[in-house]
Amino acid sequence: MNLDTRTAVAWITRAADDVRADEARLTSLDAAVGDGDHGANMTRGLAAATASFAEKPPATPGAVLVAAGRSLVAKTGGASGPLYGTGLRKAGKALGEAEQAEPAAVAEALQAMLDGIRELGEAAEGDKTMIDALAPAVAAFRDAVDDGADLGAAARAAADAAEEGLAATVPLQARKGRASYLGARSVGHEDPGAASTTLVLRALAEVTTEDAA
Amino acid sequence: MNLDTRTAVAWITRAADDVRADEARLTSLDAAVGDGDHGANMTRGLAAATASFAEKPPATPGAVLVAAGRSLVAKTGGASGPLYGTGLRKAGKALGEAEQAEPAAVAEALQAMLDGIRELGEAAEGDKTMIDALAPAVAAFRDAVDDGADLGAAARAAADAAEEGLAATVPLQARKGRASYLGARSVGHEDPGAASTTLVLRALAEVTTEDAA
Amino acid sequence: MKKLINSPDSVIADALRGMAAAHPALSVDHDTRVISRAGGAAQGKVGLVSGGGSGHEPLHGGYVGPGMLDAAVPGEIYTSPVPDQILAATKAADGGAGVLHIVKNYTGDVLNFRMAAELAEDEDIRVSAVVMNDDTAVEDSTFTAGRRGTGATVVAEKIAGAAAAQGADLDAVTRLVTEVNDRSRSFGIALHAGTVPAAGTPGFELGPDEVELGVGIHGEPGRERGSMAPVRDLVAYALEAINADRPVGGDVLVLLNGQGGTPLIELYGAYAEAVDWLEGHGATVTRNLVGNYITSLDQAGFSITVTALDDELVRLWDAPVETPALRWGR
Amino acid sequence: MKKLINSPDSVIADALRGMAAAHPALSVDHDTRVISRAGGAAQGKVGLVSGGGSGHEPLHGGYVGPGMLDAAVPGEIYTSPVPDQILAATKAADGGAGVLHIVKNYTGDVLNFRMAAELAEDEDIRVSAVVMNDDTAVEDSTFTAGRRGTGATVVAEKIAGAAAAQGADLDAVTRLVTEVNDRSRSFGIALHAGTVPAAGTPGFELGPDEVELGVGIHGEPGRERGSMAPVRDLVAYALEAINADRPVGGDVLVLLNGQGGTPLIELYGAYAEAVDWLEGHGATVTRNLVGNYITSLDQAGFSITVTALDDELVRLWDAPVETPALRWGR
Ligand SMILES: Nc1ncnc2c1ncn2[C@@H]1O[C@H](COP(=O)(O)OP(=O)(O)O)[C@@H](O)[C@H]1O
Ligand SMILES: Nc1ncnc2c1ncn2[C@@H]1O[C@H](COP(=O)(O)OP(=O)(O)O)[C@@H](O)[C@H]1O
Ligand SMILES: [Mg+2]
Ligand SMILES: [Mg+2]
Ligand SMILES: [Mg+2]
Ligand SMILES: [Mg+2]
Repeated sequence: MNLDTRTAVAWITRAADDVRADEARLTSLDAAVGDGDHGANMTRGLAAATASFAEKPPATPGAVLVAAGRSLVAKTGGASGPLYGTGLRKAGKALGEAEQAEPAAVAEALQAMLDGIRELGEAAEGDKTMIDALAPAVAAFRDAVDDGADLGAAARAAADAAEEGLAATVPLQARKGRASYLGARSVGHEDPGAASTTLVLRALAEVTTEDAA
Repeated sequence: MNLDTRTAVAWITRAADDVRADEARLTSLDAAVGDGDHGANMTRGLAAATASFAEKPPATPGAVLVAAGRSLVAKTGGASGPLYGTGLRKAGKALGEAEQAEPAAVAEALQAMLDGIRELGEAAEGDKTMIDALAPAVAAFRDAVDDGADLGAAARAAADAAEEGLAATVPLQARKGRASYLGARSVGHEDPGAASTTLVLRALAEVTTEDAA
Repeated sequence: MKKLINSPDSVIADALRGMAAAHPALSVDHDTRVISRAGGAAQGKVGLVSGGGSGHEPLHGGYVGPGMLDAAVPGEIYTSPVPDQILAATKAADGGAGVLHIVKNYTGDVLNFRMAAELAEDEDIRVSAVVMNDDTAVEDSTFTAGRRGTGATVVAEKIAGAAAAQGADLDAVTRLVTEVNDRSRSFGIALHAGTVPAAGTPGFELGPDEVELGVGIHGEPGRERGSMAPVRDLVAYALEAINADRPVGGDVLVLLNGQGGTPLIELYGAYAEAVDWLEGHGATVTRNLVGNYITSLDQAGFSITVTALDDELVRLWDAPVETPALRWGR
Repeated sequence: MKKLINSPDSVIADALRGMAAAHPALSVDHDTRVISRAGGAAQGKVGLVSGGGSGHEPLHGGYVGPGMLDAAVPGEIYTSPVPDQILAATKAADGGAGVLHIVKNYTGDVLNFRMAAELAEDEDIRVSAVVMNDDTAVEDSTFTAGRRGTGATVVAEKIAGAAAAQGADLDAVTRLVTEVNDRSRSFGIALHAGTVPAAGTPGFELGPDEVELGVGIHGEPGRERGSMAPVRDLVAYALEAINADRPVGGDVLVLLNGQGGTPLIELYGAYAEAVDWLEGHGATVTRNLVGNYITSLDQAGFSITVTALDDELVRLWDAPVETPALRWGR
């Protein structure tokens, strides 16, 4: 299958639902190493994104992601708003005007998302941020597509890689974001942004798998 | 025996010691129905009184009580300072210049103390104040003296009556002082001022009993 | 409860050192414990003295300065100051035109200020006193020690300060303070008890769903325990109590006061509710203070004072004031 | 933890209603959430905008007014505001002479303000930005997100406000704020965690004998846990950290700031200790603020900011200011 408008809307909507359902965990992760608002931020931003789809239905999957990105910038606040928002906007721009995006195009869009977040936030892998879930996820997605996987299989590979990346943030010392103020005290905790990234990618895997079924 | 200067000093000193030893209870009683400072107030005031004796040794028992009263006014603060302070001053004035006070004179002094506190605070028996310990104590002292008791016996009778009076404050609703703000909620608690009065009178009983022994 | 102190015994002394260091316009007598104006009493002006237990800062020391108090008398935490202290403050405030004592209605405050006034009269200083009893929570009857003095004390100190600065004589200033008292009603609600340094633990226990309705400024209980509720309902309860005692209407001043442990963002939310309620009951809030003005250490909660205004009171409220805690005008 | 709110979701909206009602000199846009001056931007004057998460009141809305900010941008509790908000504030502050953004160094604040500045430039408003990073608790290195912006933000807003009011151009105001940042160091210590309304329980756990050394203004941890100690020792710890980073000397301004849950009487005691320590280390405290100026909801604790003064900064500090939270001068 390809990523069409409906599936893109379903993705963001599912991500909003999954994040809201898991908001307390994101809050708790961010309370341990930050200021405790990551759960509320992501819930608010993704809710705004889904609301925008209803208000002004996007015509293409690219437009869906651009609209989602704009909503996240406009409504989330904090560090995660500009980062996720810019990332999704760039992913949407990369999809162009096509009404459907093949897995390879989706891979490029995810790459654009990763590049956008890295450029804006200047974090590298190992800095204990969302990048530590997103970068392996994007690499896994690309590899799966190169191996001929369909959209659902590539998305599942990405979600699995993100979960591994999230787990791998535990022993890291944060070098970016609020957790970096703690220095060595940030070791032993999952990064909140990596946790929300994992939820977002799992949502993509869910909707593309269900869709295909 | 009579109340001489040494015994008067011993009384106030013992009262200071006993109050300090029981400060936490006075604090706790005042926390329940007031602002929690009665223990600290009485400790501070009585300590000032004993310090004044060392600085400027009084020459007569009357002077002892007048000096104690002045210290209590000058150092205690709160409601109890002016009330106890005025009471002791009037008691001291009633003892005049005598170097010794016979039990009957001590009874008059205690009556003057009671009258002074009642006049200043305008509380009556049953209002749930120090008066509810002091009035029965003074009555018991007078009765004992009329029955020919010596100083120690009269003081013990007064202390016992004070303790009964203290217990009798428990079911009362406060009509004076800070506890009166609670209305019916003041019922079921001992009055802090009655508790400190009981300690002060027990101290008199102790020093006059030990002295005689 | 951890407190930012050296020891319970040194809290007042340390705070006085800090006030003296922070405010060159104040003169602090650390031995007697009096806070007065560095320039001394203004000759020919009525002197204004207030005081009470410490723990209510900025009340009263933070209100010493042009347009408000001449001297403030801080007792021990929650404990009335002693006559000698109040006498010293009275002398420091004395400009030869008499001195007004603004006294909050608590037995200890009343007795100690009265004894001090007698001592001052012995020294030929004419002293007048007004006892503030604006708190509506406690019934004013012969079966209680009377209504307590709370938030209206701040208003009274400002009004009196302006009047005295403008040359009003002792009787006129006394009359104005009495008027403020008559025109004001207050009510407080605590969400969490504060902790007195000497005690080390909170002064009373409030359950997770309990509030103390009509709490006093020394953390003493008030009318009754109540259930926790949204701020609009708590504010409504307080204003209903005030309104039942002295109906609101016309132009009013509102003091939406923090008891110490409630953040300013919450106080503003409470103020919004207070304005809505009052305007719905025919009053117009034309002047206000929102913040920590008469506190109870770290107690969480708020109190509302509503003062019925007239043109004279508004002019006096607007008059310039230059103190650590209130500053406006030219 | 009981909070004086209607619901966690309405806290900001309610507080903005209250601020609008309390301060006629402010204009509050409740939809976009911008606090600006009721009279609008002064034409020809450099506009000053600051903002950040809510929960630090009076920062920043309480600093809007003549001699200080033109507009403030309140985000959700402890959450950076969004670019559209900041853009609206920038427009409200724009008097045609450029706008300075005073930004506290947190990733979210920096990114959102930067995005807003780009949007403003697209609309031909010249925007300059200074990122405040005065907090000495966190190491400033490539291995962290950098030092945090804390108490010096208050000082910077005052200095910038005075300079702008006196006609300084955008480059000059930017230079001054950068100077304030360079000349200031801060350090905070928490005794008790605060509670964010959405969470309902304290943000972190401190044992009965623990303090958080170098705590952040959003309640985020800092340098390390430490042992509770008398205030003179806690103040000394903070000042030693500041001094080690930027040695103190000469005339200084001290902000002895309450984090929200610490009573004013304790803040004054802490200030006394700060003055003693600084004077023992060759500095003279010639200006100060003692009180709640940059808070963290109901967190108990204090922070110290020390700013090295020169004549220009003193003159700008003393210049008149007329805002809800700071008022002096003529
Ligand atoms: N420079 C950065 N680059 C990438 N991700 C970052 C960066 N800074 C922070 N983050 C991510 O943002 C998350 C925190 O988001 P959030 O709590 O919403 O914002 P804030 O830290 O402003 O409160 C972190 O867990 C981290 O994953
Ligand atoms: N009008 C009064 N007459 C007699 N005793 C009083 C009166 N008011 C208060 N008291 C006594 O004072 C006690 C409280 O003293 P204290 O706590 O030291 O003062 P405060 O109430 O000012 O804090 C009460 O328990 C009561 O016995
Ligand atoms: Mg966060
Ligand atoms: Mg008491
Ligand atoms: Mg008391
Ligand atoms: Mg945040």
